[in-house]
Amino acid sequence: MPSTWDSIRDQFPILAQQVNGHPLVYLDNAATTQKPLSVTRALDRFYALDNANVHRGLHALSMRSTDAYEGARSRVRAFINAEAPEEIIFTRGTTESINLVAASWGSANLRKGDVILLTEMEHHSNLVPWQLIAQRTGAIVRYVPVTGDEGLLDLASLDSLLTPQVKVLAFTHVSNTLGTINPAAELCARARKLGIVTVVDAAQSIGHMPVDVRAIGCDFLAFSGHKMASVTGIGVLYGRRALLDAMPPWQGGGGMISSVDFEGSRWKPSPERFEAGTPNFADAVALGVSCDFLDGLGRDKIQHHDGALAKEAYDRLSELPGIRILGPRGERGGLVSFAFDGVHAHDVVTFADEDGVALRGGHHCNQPLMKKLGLTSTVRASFYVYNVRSEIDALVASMARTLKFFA
Amino acid sequence: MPSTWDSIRDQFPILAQQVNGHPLVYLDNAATTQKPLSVTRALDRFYALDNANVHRGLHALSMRSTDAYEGARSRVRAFINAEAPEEIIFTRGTTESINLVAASWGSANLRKGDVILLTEMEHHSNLVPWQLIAQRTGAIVRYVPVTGDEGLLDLASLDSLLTPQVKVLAFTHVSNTLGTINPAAELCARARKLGIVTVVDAAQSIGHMPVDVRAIGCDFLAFSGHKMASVTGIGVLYGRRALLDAMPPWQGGGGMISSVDFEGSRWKPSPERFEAGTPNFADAVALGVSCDFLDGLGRDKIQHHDGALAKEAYDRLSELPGIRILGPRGERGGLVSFAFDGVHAHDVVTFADEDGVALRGGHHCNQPLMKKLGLTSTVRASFYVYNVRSEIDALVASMARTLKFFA
Amino acid sequence: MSADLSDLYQNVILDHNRRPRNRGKLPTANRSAHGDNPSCGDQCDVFLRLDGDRIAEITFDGSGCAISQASASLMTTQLKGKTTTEAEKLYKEFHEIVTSGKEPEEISDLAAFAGVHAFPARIKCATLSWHAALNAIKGDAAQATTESHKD
Amino acid sequence: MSADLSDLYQNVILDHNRRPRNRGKLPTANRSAHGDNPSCGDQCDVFLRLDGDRIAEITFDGSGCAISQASASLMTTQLKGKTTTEAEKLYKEFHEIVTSGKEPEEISDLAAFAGVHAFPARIKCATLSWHAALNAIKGDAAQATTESHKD
Ligand SMILES: Cc1ncc(COP(=O)(O)O)c(C=O)c1O
Ligand SMILES: Cc1ncc(COP(=O)(O)O)c(C=O)c1O
Repeated sequence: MPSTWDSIRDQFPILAQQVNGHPLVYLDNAATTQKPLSVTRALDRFYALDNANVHRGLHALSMRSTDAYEGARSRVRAFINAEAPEEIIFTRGTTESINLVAASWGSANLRKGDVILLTEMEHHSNLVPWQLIAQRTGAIVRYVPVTGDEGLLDLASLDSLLTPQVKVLAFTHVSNTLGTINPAAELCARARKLGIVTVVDAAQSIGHMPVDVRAIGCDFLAFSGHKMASVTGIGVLYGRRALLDAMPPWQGGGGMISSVDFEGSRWKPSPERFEAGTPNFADAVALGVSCDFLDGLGRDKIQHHDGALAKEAYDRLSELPGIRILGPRGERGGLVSFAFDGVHAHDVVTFADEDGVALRGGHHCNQPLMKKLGLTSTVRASFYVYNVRSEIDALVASMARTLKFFA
Repeated sequence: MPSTWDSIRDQFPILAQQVNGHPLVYLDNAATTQKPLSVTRALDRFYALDNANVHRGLHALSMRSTDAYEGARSRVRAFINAEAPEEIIFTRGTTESINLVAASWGSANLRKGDVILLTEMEHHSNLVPWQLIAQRTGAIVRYVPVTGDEGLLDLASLDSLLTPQVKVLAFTHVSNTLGTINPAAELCARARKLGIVTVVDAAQSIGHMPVDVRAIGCDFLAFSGHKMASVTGIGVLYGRRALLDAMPPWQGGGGMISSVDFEGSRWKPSPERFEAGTPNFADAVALGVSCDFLDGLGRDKIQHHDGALAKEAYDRLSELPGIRILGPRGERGGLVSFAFDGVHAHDVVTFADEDGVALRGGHHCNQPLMKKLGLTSTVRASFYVYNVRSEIDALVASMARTLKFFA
Repeated sequence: MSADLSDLYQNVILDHNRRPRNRGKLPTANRSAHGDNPSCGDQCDVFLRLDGDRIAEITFDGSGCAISQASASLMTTQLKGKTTTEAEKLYKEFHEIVTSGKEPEEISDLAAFAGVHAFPARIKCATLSWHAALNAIKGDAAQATTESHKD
Repeated sequence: MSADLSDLYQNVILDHNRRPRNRGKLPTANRSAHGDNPSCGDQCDVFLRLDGDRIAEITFDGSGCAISQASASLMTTQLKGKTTTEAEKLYKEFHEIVTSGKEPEEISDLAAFAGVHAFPARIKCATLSWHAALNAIKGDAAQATTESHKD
């Protein structure tokens, strides 16, 4: 089944179900996306034909598995335009990727008094790992401010924040709460001029827009398969090769060693150095198929599609009484998050579920940002390739009903 | 499709293929096992019906996903007879599980001069993580010796090795190279008397015999799904709750925090504390189904089946000229590994593949043991529930043909 | 609205949510405790004045969904004047109601929360303030969190 | 035996595997390097005596599969007496043979390794000793490992 915009919903059988007597309207894509048949079938086919442990194997199945796994690595390399497959490390997802950089690069490069610069809109997954390594090394975490509800980075503050103590700048490409698309290339260029290492959290951009690590000019980039039409349990850390080869291993185990003695061990270079143990090769193969699926649709077209839905949702939701919508009015990623005066997000989400509309309510792993904005939670509607305009009608109608109930 | 010994091979479609013109004889089960239809179908069904991100979700799909994920945790709890589901942490596999214990428990509990006691038969995955934390903390790694080719632990040496400096004893339940089944309960009892924490690497036992953490009496136990008729990318760390709740987090990110501020964070208790980011919930659900599959067959029956095949292979291979077989003559796990005089393991494996026989050749991530035994590699045949006696004929015939060719 | 949902949002609950009773700090409090529900961000402070073994006054403050706010409000009306032993007994009843959906034998406003059992994810919302109150009674400085117990 | 397999284990290779040439340490060596193939455990030491720009003597030692042993043995016979520039040129030819399977235009024993290309996992076995030899020539103390380059 080729990926095509025609009859795209047929490629996602999960969407053809009723929830509480209504057709499912799945608007929780920023949490996880659904998987097309081409991806789940590839996974099933892999287990039915080729499955064997990768590397070190000389029998037919093992060679096929290895080729499929390394083929997926090359596919991902092309997908993000990295220079070499050795720059692609398979992980469980964004969170593990960022923990890997923070722990490995951080332990080798951060000293007491060094500054880790994040932004106020970081997801806990691009925040807590840095707090942990800061604790271990004595480094300090600072934050680029966000300009209130409009949700933009305060770039004017960067000049004073980019002190010589800053060793690493880590920021999200697209905010999972605000929908802000950050100027990644500009941020990386400014950091690079000062010799600051850059880490981009691409969890919310990778499946929704073109992502080119060389155009962005970042040193590291992290993302999850499950948010880009792929399966759970697989993700990627991209790293520039020179940096990776200078980093100590993080996890130890089979496959990442060059030699082991009772007294100590030597490591293989990247990517093996960072892939201890049996990797999740089957899901990696599925990730490669997801790259095909997204490129088949065209990532520029996806960005246009998701962004247009978000914009329309923004405009129509604005008309509801007592609503406060976060994030930029202009260009935004494919999501809208908002809060109502006097009705809590969880009650809204529970009512929406009654109407078959799947939303997320809560702090979206953005507690510090929420506190800054004086909120404890918002409702979030997030869109993907299979969503259609009529689903915005369902969303708005459900919100109106809930407001009426609690009025 | 219920799991049953009748027509068991029908439950594994991958086995019904030809390799190089011969029926596939898959004897590489210690590297990874194949997956029954009940497991791959459950995975497919999950993606087709219930997939949504777990926790924090209040819509129907998210609640179903969460129930399925936490249901899998409870299923695993029962499978290994842990006391509470909170003692089951989902990881990528054995390697990640052991890295988690070594890094988290180790960083909080190991001091300069403390001793980490391993055995000479440990897989790199239960060796390198301990070398890494030893480096970081100044602890020392010592090894319980193995008694040569017979491959038993030298229990007599334990008395002198179990000094007051020993803080942790980590050992494999079943050796992936020797086939030795270690007396896990006895080792744990001796360690516990001295207040030594125990870590059991159950990678090679979990799918092949009954494993009961309370009967064994261990503090931690690690295993991989892909070696127990489940999918890749999912594994488990069992830990006693009192120990887990006293351990610092290892990875940081979404889902594991109780609250996050720009200044620092507080953690949830186990298991969430150790499951940062979106967990591999779909594969966890599949793991639960694999538990059903194995219990349907009966784990005592599996142990008997695999052990009998290994014993028969041992006896028949013994008759080949110039062969050296490792591991105990008596009771053993479901694998045999051996070396030939003058013919390298990789050539043997390549020739076997010609005959459709899938074997593994190499150091099996046991380099230090290999060096001790004066070997660089062995050939390993490992059995599972779907293997049959006629496959031993194919194995022995292939070995004989190879020996003749290189004679 | 489905039966389940109207069971969840009963009039008693909506009323307590709209007009919370005993909300705010308690200047005369001699005990207090904070509770949070990390997964959804709900927070609840409970303040009380223990007079010997008796809860003389009790208030709450915090933020959360209608279920958690109504539960906290209703709880304060139920606990005021009770002994600490009675409070613990009431909590057991309440817990039984929200987890099993079985209404208690005596007529009680607590019965309004029976609908919660059909929404397992919301049980934590309903019990958060109760955990904080029991901790305050015990003088337990450790903060209540709905994560360390499975309800 | 399949065509592929008999192509892999050609008589030249079997012969060098059974009776390796120039095996052992070289007491007069002024250069040496160690190579390993971490994935499969193959090891190879190459010893050589450079006389100006010319490889006057060369031996190898190590363990591994028939392909790696035969390749090392054959390599020593090919490199002996060659200049370092010629050695590099020969390696390029050899690399082309084992990765593409194309036999060279001139007749050469190296052609025996053309069958390797059908077994990509074995290419590293065939090239291990060559990497060690080139490192020894360069005086490169860093040890050759087949993991840092993809052949
Ligand atoms: C004894 C033993 N321990 C640990 C491992 C590592 O397991 P995994 O690669 O699934 O992490 C293996 C398997 O390779 C093994 O056999
Ligand atoms: C911006 C952002 N970063 C990181 C993450 C973490 O991704 P994962 O949970 O897949 O590791 C997410 C998703 O939850 C996200 O939205």
